[in-house]
Amino acid sequence: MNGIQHLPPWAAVLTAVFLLTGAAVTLIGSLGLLRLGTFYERVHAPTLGTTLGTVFIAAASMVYFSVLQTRPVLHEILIIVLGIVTTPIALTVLVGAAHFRDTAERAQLGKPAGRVQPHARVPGDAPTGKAG
Amino acid sequence: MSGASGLVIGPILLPLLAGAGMLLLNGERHRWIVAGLNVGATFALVGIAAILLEISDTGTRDVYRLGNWPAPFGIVLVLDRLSALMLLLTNILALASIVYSLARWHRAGAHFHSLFQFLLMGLNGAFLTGDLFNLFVFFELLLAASYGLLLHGSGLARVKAGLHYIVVNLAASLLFLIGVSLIYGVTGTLNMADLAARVPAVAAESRGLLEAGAGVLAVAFLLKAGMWPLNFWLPTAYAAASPPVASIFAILTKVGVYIVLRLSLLLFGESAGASAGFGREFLLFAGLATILFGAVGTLASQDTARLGGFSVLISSGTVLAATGMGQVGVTSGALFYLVSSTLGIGAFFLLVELIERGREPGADMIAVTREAYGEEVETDEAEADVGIAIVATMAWLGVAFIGCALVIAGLPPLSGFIAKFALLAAALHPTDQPGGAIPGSGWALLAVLILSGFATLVAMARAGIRIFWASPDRTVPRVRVIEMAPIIFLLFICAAQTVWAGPVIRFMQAAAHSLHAPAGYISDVLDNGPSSRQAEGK
Amino acid sequence: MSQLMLTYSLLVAQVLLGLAIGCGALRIFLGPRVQDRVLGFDTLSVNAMLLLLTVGIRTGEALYFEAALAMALFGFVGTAALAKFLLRGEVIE
Amino acid sequence: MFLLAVLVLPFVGSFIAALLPVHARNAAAWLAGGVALAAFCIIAVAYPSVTHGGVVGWRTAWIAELGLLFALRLDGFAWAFAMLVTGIGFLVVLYARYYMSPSDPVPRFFSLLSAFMGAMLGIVLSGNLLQLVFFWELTSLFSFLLISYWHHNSAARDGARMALVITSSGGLCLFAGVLLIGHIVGGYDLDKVLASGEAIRSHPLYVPALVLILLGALTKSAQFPFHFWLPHAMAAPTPVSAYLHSATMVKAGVFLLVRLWPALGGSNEWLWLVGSAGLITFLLGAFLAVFQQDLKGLLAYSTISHLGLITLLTGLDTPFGQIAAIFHIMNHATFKASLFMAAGIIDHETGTRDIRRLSGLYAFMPITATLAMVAAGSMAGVPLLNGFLSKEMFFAETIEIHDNSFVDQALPYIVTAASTFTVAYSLRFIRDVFFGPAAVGLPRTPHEPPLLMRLPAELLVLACVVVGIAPALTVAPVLDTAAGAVLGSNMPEYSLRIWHGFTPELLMSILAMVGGVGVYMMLRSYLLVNEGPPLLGRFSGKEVFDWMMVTLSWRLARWLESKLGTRRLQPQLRVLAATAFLAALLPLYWRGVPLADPLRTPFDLAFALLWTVGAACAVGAAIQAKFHRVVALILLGSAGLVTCVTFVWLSAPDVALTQIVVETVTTVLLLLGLRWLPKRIAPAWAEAPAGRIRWHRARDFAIALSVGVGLATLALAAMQHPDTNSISRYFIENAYVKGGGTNVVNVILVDFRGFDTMGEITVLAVVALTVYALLRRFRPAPESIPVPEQQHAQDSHDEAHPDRQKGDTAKDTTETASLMMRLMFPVIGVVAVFLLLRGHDLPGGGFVAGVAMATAFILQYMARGTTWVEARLHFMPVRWMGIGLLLAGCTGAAACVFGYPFLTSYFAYAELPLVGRVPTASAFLFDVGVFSLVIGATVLMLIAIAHQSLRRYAVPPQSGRHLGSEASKEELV
Amino acid sequence: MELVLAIGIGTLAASGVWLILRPRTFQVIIGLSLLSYAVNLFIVAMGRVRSGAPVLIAKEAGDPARYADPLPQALVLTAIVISFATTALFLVVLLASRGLARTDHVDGQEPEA
Amino acid sequence: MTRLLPFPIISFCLLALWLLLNQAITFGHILLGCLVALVGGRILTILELPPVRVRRAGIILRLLRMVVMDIVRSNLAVGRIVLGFGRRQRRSGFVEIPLDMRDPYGLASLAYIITSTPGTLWVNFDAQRGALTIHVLDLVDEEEWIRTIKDRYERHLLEIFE
Ligand code: NA
Ligand code: NA
Repeated sequence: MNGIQHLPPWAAVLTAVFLLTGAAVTLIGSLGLLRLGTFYERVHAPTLGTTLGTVFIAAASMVYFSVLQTRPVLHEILIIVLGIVTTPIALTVLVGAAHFRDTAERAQLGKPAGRVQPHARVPGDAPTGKAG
Repeated sequence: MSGASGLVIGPILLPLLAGAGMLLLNGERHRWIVAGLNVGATFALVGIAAILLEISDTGTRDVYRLGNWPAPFGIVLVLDRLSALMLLLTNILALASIVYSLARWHRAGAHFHSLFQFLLMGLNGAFLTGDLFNLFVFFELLLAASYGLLLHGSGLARVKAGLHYIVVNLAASLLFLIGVSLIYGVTGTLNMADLAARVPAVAAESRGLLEAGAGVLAVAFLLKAGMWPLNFWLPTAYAAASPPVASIFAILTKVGVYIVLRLSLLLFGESAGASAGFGREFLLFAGLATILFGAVGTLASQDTARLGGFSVLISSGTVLAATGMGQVGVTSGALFYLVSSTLGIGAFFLLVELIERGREPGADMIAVTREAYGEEVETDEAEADVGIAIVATMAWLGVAFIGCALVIAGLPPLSGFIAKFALLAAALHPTDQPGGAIPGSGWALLAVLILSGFATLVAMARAGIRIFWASPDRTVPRVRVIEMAPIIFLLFICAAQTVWAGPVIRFMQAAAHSLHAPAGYISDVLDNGPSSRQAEGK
Repeated sequence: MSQLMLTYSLLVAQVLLGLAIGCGALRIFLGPRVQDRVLGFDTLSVNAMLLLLTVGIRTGEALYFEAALAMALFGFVGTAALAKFLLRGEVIE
Repeated sequence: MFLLAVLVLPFVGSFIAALLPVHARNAAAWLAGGVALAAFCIIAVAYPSVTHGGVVGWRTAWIAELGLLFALRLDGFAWAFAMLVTGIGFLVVLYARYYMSPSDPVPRFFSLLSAFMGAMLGIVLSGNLLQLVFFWELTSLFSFLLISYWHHNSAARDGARMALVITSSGGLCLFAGVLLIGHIVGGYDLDKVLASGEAIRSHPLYVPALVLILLGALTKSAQFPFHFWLPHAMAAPTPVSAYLHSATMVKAGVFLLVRLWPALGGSNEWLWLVGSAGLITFLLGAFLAVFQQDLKGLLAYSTISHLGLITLLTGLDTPFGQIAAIFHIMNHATFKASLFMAAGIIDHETGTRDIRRLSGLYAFMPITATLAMVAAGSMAGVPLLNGFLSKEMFFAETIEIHDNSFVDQALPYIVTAASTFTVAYSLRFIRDVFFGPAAVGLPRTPHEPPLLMRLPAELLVLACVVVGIAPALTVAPVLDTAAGAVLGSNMPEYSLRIWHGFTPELLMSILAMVGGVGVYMMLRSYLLVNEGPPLLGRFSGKEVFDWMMVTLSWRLARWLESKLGTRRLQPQLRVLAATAFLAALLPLYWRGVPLADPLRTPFDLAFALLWTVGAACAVGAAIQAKFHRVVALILLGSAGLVTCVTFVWLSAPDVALTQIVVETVTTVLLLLGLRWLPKRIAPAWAEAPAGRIRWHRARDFAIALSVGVGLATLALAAMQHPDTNSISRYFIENAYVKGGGTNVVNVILVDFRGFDTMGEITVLAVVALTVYALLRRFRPAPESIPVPEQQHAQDSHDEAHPDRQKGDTAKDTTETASLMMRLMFPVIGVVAVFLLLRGHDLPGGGFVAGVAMATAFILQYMARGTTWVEARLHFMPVRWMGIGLLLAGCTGAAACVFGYPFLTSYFAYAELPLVGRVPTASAFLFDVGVFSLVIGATVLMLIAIAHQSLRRYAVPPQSGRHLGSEASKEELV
Repeated sequence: MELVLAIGIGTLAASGVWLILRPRTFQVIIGLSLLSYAVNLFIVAMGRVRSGAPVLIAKEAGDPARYADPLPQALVLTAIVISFATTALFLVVLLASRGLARTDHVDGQEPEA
Repeated sequence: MTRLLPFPIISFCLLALWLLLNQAITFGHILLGCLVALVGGRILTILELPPVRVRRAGIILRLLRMVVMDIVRSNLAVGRIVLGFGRRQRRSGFVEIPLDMRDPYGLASLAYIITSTPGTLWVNFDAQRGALTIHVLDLVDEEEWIRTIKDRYERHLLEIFE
């Protein structure tokens, strides 16, 4: 069904290498999401996927389809660019939000009598009652 | 395509364009233009439906091939007696509701008129379409519009009832999808006629899947038809809806009933091979149970509007049970009954608010509006001078109440009695031979209908006495001609149905005969003729 | 031979990406804070987008590109909305 | 034809009377009286044609398809009855003209009375049984309205309701019985039915049919055990009682018995059922009548008793019995109507009907007293009055041997005893009211009523006397005609003479007379103090009825409703899920599940991994949705992403694309909603017995699991189902050739099945309008009205620092992102246009493009907030929706103009200068319509929610440009 | 693959059904969304699993059996749109209910006892 | 020119986007692309985007090359950390960097760069004080990070945009 059998060996190898590298980089990034200790550290890890991971897999796709269709297939560049352009939009706000929540909570904890106001929490942040 | 055939799209296209056109007008500033558009469009729809009824009565089915694609590939609209009948019924009821709403209700919320037209589009489409998935779309359309209209006027009661109504119907819609897609998976078609042609040939090992699909589909329809035990949402929702909306809702359950009637006879009729008669006994029992539940509910109702809701159940249950009997005569009686009870219940819902109006000074709508939306009271201020309050209000209301009660309870002189007669005479009389044995189903239907008639009578008498007589200090409500006229109009149709019962029954019998002999339907739909998709630009 | 290698590489790559998606999901489950879960969701969506690209290669069908593009283009909107919600308590002020 | 006139006349009169002004007393009376008199005269004139078995008929088609004609039929029996109905009707109208108070809405009274007369005539003249039932129920209805004429009186309401419920349900039974008869006979035509007596009696359905018809007849005629409604109906105005409860409505039951006797009589069942009902009623009524203290109550029980007598006569199942019954029907009508009128006059003139308070009225109203005494004499069976004649016939008939059973042997003794009571109450009526010392303390000083008010009673009493003295000259031919019509060739020999010699029946009459005087003397002292009969104690039918009404029709009904139904949502959904499960399971159970090799396509590890995640997310969402809403939302989104990827895996790129954009918008939507859902706090009832909750959860879990397994099984079985000859083949073959596009899915959407899409976008429009309308009335939970905690905290943080301004914190965090988001607007826009333009040939289309574009708008709102955006972008969602719908609709309708069906597409390749060959399909215009609508609808829905943040709740309206304010109804932006 | 997909559909459906049987409105909306995923997948599955089948038709369609069944896909697209719309509607209704009834119980009132 | 084409660079990017999406450089598509780009630019003025002033376009390429190198390097570094090949105790933390740059596009570009580079994270920019807070995964020396950001990125960005 697919076109792999029509692919010249060099292109197949190149595609395979790009693919595996990209997938591996992405997996490492995602592993970092699990292995790193704090939220701020964890935010760094998935960037691997959005940058190099995407680049490699998009490249694999470009090589593969360009060879297959015998014309330059470049629109995967868009995925790379859009990925890089959009990720910061979400992450800056997310990190900002986390940062503020942390500072606010630290400020609250610093107050006497330990009256922890849950004001910086959002619904779903922590259990507030029994499930039912 | 002859001119007459082209008219079949009218009941769908006209409300679409009317509804869309209203969106271009500013709802507040052009309210009366929008209202006029609504009335005009609906009036035209009644006219179109009447013409279509006339056409359908020639006995040939009008098959409208949308996009000029041949059946079963494209979507078709099929006009036969049954669909034409439902169209006329729907639009007559709609006209009454709209005229009624002009007195005050159309101002209780935004976009009432366009929602109403879209509801009509959904209803008309559901009655006309010959395609299972297209039916889903029209079902969703009419449901979506009904959600909107049910919530029209807002307020706690409506929102609570609306929430249940929406959740239950959403769940049923999912079942609809599962059923349709499963049937498609097994048979490879969506066209009802094609499906009917394919059902007998379905392989034995696939028949379980096919019937499972049909079963799931039936649950979806039966929920909408208000079958017990899937109908608990209905009385509350109908009672909560504003009167014009509840009135048009009287036809909503009939969509489910219509589809069950249509599909059970088309797909699982006598010629359906191993699946013939699938689910018929179940329908009978469920229908009877629904009637009984409705009867219990009418007795247990304190609230007049709820009483109307339970009457809807009795009406649905009766037609379902009749469908389950699978006899031509019973079906024709059921159709007569369907028309009569729908009109009666529609009129009743319109009436409920008028008679309750005098009992609770400051109708609930205003209170609800204030409560719900402190700052934007947008109704009722300037409307006292609109229309003329009618004289002898209580007498009119009383007569109308009695009329509705008689139709719903199936007592003379209005059409309810003839309807029950037509139903029962056929149910007791399965063969042409006089004096033969009466089937158990006939006895059951007889007993249950007599019982439900009794229950309705008791409940209506109780309600009527409570409303009209038991509170001497009630104020006489301000009722306007445009509120009273639609009710009288609907009851007048019921009376006419009694007087001209003969021709009406003849029509119903013809409709029932063709329903019970689906071969004609199948061949009419699948015979694409020479012209299909011949002449498009290339 | 090289084709076979590519076929297997595709399978392996997809499994790796599948695992990566699993990592994202695991972070959603583990939390502990909502921001962690949002982050996991964001990762999951990027990884899913990459998986889509590999499906395209595997089937030789260039048409899945649009789906991947849409994920790349719209994936952030959900995350951004969640982040905004965390920050301000409402998405649109 | 004149029959139709007779039937229609009262209804026309009724209708006109209803339209008369409230105080048009005389006009209404004239009208009603004129109508009655006219009908009377028409019928009287028709006499010659009904003698000697003559029958006048008139029929017209009604429901020919069901073997039903509208048939009117006048024979001797019907003639006699119609004469009674119209004649007494006229007299009652005359009487009522004086009886009714001017302050009552009299036209309504006469309107109802005329309508009742019409209905009664309908029963009498019906030529088929179904039509008879039709009018039968009408008499119940009008009697209800007449009894409750003084509806401010609760006794009237209760009495009316009781009468309605009992007689109407009897009518329903009659209806059922008639249906059975129709089934047996094969038609409802009266002639046919009467001719089929043999067939009916030998049919297995005879007994049920008989029982049902008797239920109708006996309830209407107030026969035991349904007799109790009649005394309570006495709350009606006296003219109503005089008419309905003596001459007409209650007679309908016995009319029916006599009418159908040829068809149904002549069997043991008839003898026993009808005979015993009649006998018991006769006895019981007479006994109870003695103990009534209300004049009308006495008359009511007397009526019950006399109706019992008539029923007994028909029940004795002989031709002679029928003749006697007919005769007594006539006689009873005359004397009882006049007695009611007398009672009414007394009530009218004295202000009371209590026998204990009334006394010595003879001195005040001698003429009325005389009239009443004569009529009461007739009632008691005093010789030379008509009552005596029919009673003699009755006694004679009871002596006849019928079946030699014990009851039959005892019958003469029993009826003599009952007649003793008849004499006693008649005597009491006369003695206690008209004689004795003059009454003191009456509400009004009594005097004779106006002449015309007395006239009806005078005429009736005259009839009693004339018939009583000279029966052969007066009533004999009429009776002969009437009886002949019923009995046909079956007429026995009988003679109407006052003196038959010393016969056993004369002895019985004498015994009854003497005994009656004795009983009256004995009971006098008892009656002065006691209310109600001694033996039956406080037992009353009304109490039983009320108990049944309350218990069966109210308490039981409510209990059943709560058991068989629910108003809660969860049980409903549980039932729905279970029903759906069973609906799919049972066919599969019966027919077998076609599960073959589960691995038709090879196992795919990545796909399995993907679905491990997907399933985990779904389950996670299920667990978290209660208290961790955001988490559940995230998990839901993740499950959605997995679904998207799966669509790609299943070769459905269009679906995946759509799912992705919809997914995004849904997430934003739900988050917008979360703003207005206050935090969930575990309520106190969570501490409720854990056992019950655990059981509920276990049950729900079982249902959920069943449905899940069931759906999975269905899916698996269907996926392995061999390929069918699907209609898709046609789409694939013709998408390009005839549809002009290479993307089959899109060609299906906009062309093959464009009608679906048309409907679908309308759904979207409808929902958007609904959301908008509902949110205009939105009132948030009080807890969520203040600004969110985060904003509050950030603002107070800014205010706490002198170098910061309010809003700085938020601005710092979002400023850069906001710039980027605004930059994304044209980017997304370009992609949207791209998706729109290429849809027909490649994945994409109007819907995806529309949602994408809407996302761009929403992003701007997220970046800068509502106020800012709406000051700059003037976007009118409702108008976009309208334009989109119109465009799509008109594109489709354009085909109609060219004579093709709706939505017939047109496509061609246009040569554009410089650009080259461009495919132009009308389907594209349709897609543009979709695009426009989807943008409008999506933006409208989301922004309508967002706008809630701007509204100030519970404070005076703001003049700002927010949703719902006058300034921006349409312009959301 | 069929088995995996079927299990996936089953899990989505089971979670969805569990949620719509819960008493809180938000649970119900999440449940309905999960159910609609399940149903959408189910519909596509009715076209049989054809991984990697061509999507577009060439000018000469050739053997139709090569293609993934386009009809269920078209149906799903309609279904997605409709379920999106109804989700939005239900959300607003649940918000309105929460506001008016002061509780997020599906019945608009906390159960007694 | 500015009225017709207020954001030439962005419009050019949109045209490129259009052509890439359509994978075709036909005259028709260029025409359509130009139209789309013009409309896009027009919308940005409505959205009140500040004007883009690019002084020295040449530096863009140099910066881009540098950023790509940094991203690749950081990818490797972070990958090592994740996989546990870290040679020593790693410390992560916040660094506050005083910035001179105020141009919104410059700041946005910096945000893109910092966020896209694994190992650094844009946390907050205090516009009042001109202080940028970033989070660094492997924080050896704060001063070095401040220098890196200011010298490698801010300087170039300042040259480009101000
Ligand atoms: Na005897
Ligand atoms: Na007395």
